[in-house]
Amino acid sequence: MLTVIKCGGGAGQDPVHVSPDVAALTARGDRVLVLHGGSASVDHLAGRLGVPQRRLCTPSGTSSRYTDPATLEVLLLALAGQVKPMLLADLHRHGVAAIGLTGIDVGVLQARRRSVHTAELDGRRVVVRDDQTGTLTAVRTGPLHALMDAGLVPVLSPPAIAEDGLPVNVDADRAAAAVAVALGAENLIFLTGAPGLLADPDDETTVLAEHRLTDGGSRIAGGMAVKLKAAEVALRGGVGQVLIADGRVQGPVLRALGGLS
Amino acid sequence: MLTVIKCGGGAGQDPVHVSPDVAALTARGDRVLVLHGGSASVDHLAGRLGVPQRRLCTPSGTSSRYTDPATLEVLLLALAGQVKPMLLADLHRHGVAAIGLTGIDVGVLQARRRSVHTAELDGRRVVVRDDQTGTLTAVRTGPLHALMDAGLVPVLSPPAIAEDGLPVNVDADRAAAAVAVALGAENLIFLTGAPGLLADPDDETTVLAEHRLTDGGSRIAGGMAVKLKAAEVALRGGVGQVLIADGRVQGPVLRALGGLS
Amino acid sequence: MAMELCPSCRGQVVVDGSARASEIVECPECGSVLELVSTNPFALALAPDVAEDWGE
Amino acid sequence: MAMELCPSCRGQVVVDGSARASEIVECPECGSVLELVSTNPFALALAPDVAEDWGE
Ligand SMILES: [Zn+2]
Ligand SMILES: [Zn+2]
Repeated sequence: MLTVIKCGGGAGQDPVHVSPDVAALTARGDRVLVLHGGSASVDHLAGRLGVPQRRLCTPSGTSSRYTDPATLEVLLLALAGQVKPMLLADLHRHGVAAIGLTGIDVGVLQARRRSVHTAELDGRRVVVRDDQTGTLTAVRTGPLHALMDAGLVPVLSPPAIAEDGLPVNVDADRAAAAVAVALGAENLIFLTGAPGLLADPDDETTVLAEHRLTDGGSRIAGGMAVKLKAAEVALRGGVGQVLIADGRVQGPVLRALGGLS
Repeated sequence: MLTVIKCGGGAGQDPVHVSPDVAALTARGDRVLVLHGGSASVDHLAGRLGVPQRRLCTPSGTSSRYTDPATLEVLLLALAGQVKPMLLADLHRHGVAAIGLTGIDVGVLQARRRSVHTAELDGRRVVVRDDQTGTLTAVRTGPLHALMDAGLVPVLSPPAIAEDGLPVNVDADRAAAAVAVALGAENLIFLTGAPGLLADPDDETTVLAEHRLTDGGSRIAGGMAVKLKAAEVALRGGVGQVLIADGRVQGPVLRALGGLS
Repeated sequence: MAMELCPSCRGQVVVDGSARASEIVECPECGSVLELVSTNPFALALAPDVAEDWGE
Repeated sequence: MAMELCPSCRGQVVVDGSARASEIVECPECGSVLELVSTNPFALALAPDVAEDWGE
């Protein structure tokens, strides 16, 4: 039984809540891989370093972090040098043998570098040449299996590595889905800063009991739309179940899985 | 054949020079573990973040980085989020399957947290209560062997993890020696920013052909004295040979080893 | 505000004075998609033929 | 500059006005090693019994 847990990223969401659950799952012999983001840490560190954070928008309304070279540097600092060590130390305190990786380690997350494109930046349509972003093309499963065979819990995060051998940012939700598919995971759990999938993102009482991937004209947008897309990719790729769950509670993983059963 | 390479740290020394050598050694079936520091990156990032860097001195003249909590945060950012990813990406470009760790990962470097002590800080004798520093007490070799068994090159650095489960800074040279001893390495190579062991640290023409560990009253001080102490520990611990070599040249490791033989 | 020549049709293109390098402007005469490759002095070039969307 | 009482012998201890918290001062009368635990107001306490050296 392999469970991929996507956590971290949203403000107000403490990624270390996952440690007791990871300890419980591994204690019963399950395999676990944690994939984390850390947008709030990136934003905070960017502020301290005076690196402005901007978003690239498309006419269709989606937006993504404008990962210029200075932002990529901050992203690596925050994810690999701050979020991940905190998570690893917490897992260690809970007795979990965890090992941290970004997509650069052993080239685990391989991406195609995004080519020159146009987008809306600060309300103006511009040619973007220096966006250090990519689309995942492959997950190297061999090293991940080897780590798990050795009883270790991989703690993975962006960036990925591009065909030119340089790091590029990739979406962490999509990466979680790609990793879950590549490893043939039974469970993929997205821990979010919301109680579940909301019909109205501003109203936490509107949790949807059911959402069909084929539902057209959905009001669901932003980060949750990306999670839904990633969930769809994972399900179509053979992942047993995908759960989108509240990451702000104690024991969020076991709760989503319905207990240790 | 296992070779532990200690690199990085000194300004003017590019740690990525090691990649072709690591590739050559692993291509012939050798095992390699890289242990890196990164003082220059720590200092530079501390400057950008406005975190003052100070040194603690003892009456005997040794000094160490005053790792207050803000500095420990910078140290993690710089080593895990900057030096290590650059090194890993460069190794990847050279075809080396490298995986990065700090001592926090799998609790690989275990340390005893330094207790309250007195030292000289900014010329004044003070009680130091918040120094996030430790002394290595154990190296967990199991995970390191497992990684190397899987064909991976571990790229390790401080910090270590203390008995309270929180990170503490440790000296990278001493850590390299401890790791080499624990793993039973044949070779331990310290790459430095000097052509070798100098009788006069300010004169690069004074390379010593021989230095006896029992030599008393040595003029050798500072970082090189720590390296010599670490070398002694390694040799007494059974490491086949310890080489202190110029890390600023092309192919520094193979050069120190006298070629691939 | 500046008047520049379209590199394609030599028609007049108005460039907003606050425009920044890499900004896209369209030629009102021939419809060419142009990039403001420099703001000092103002210089227009045909924009690279690139996708607008993330391609997902 | 401030005159403080030694917490051990009640003798007079001179504390430099530029001294900072956690600084070590010695009582000239009884030789006790004291720590300036506060600078506003100045307050002395017996220093913890700690090692000076790195213990290597
Ligand atoms: Zn035109
Ligand atoms: Zn006294």
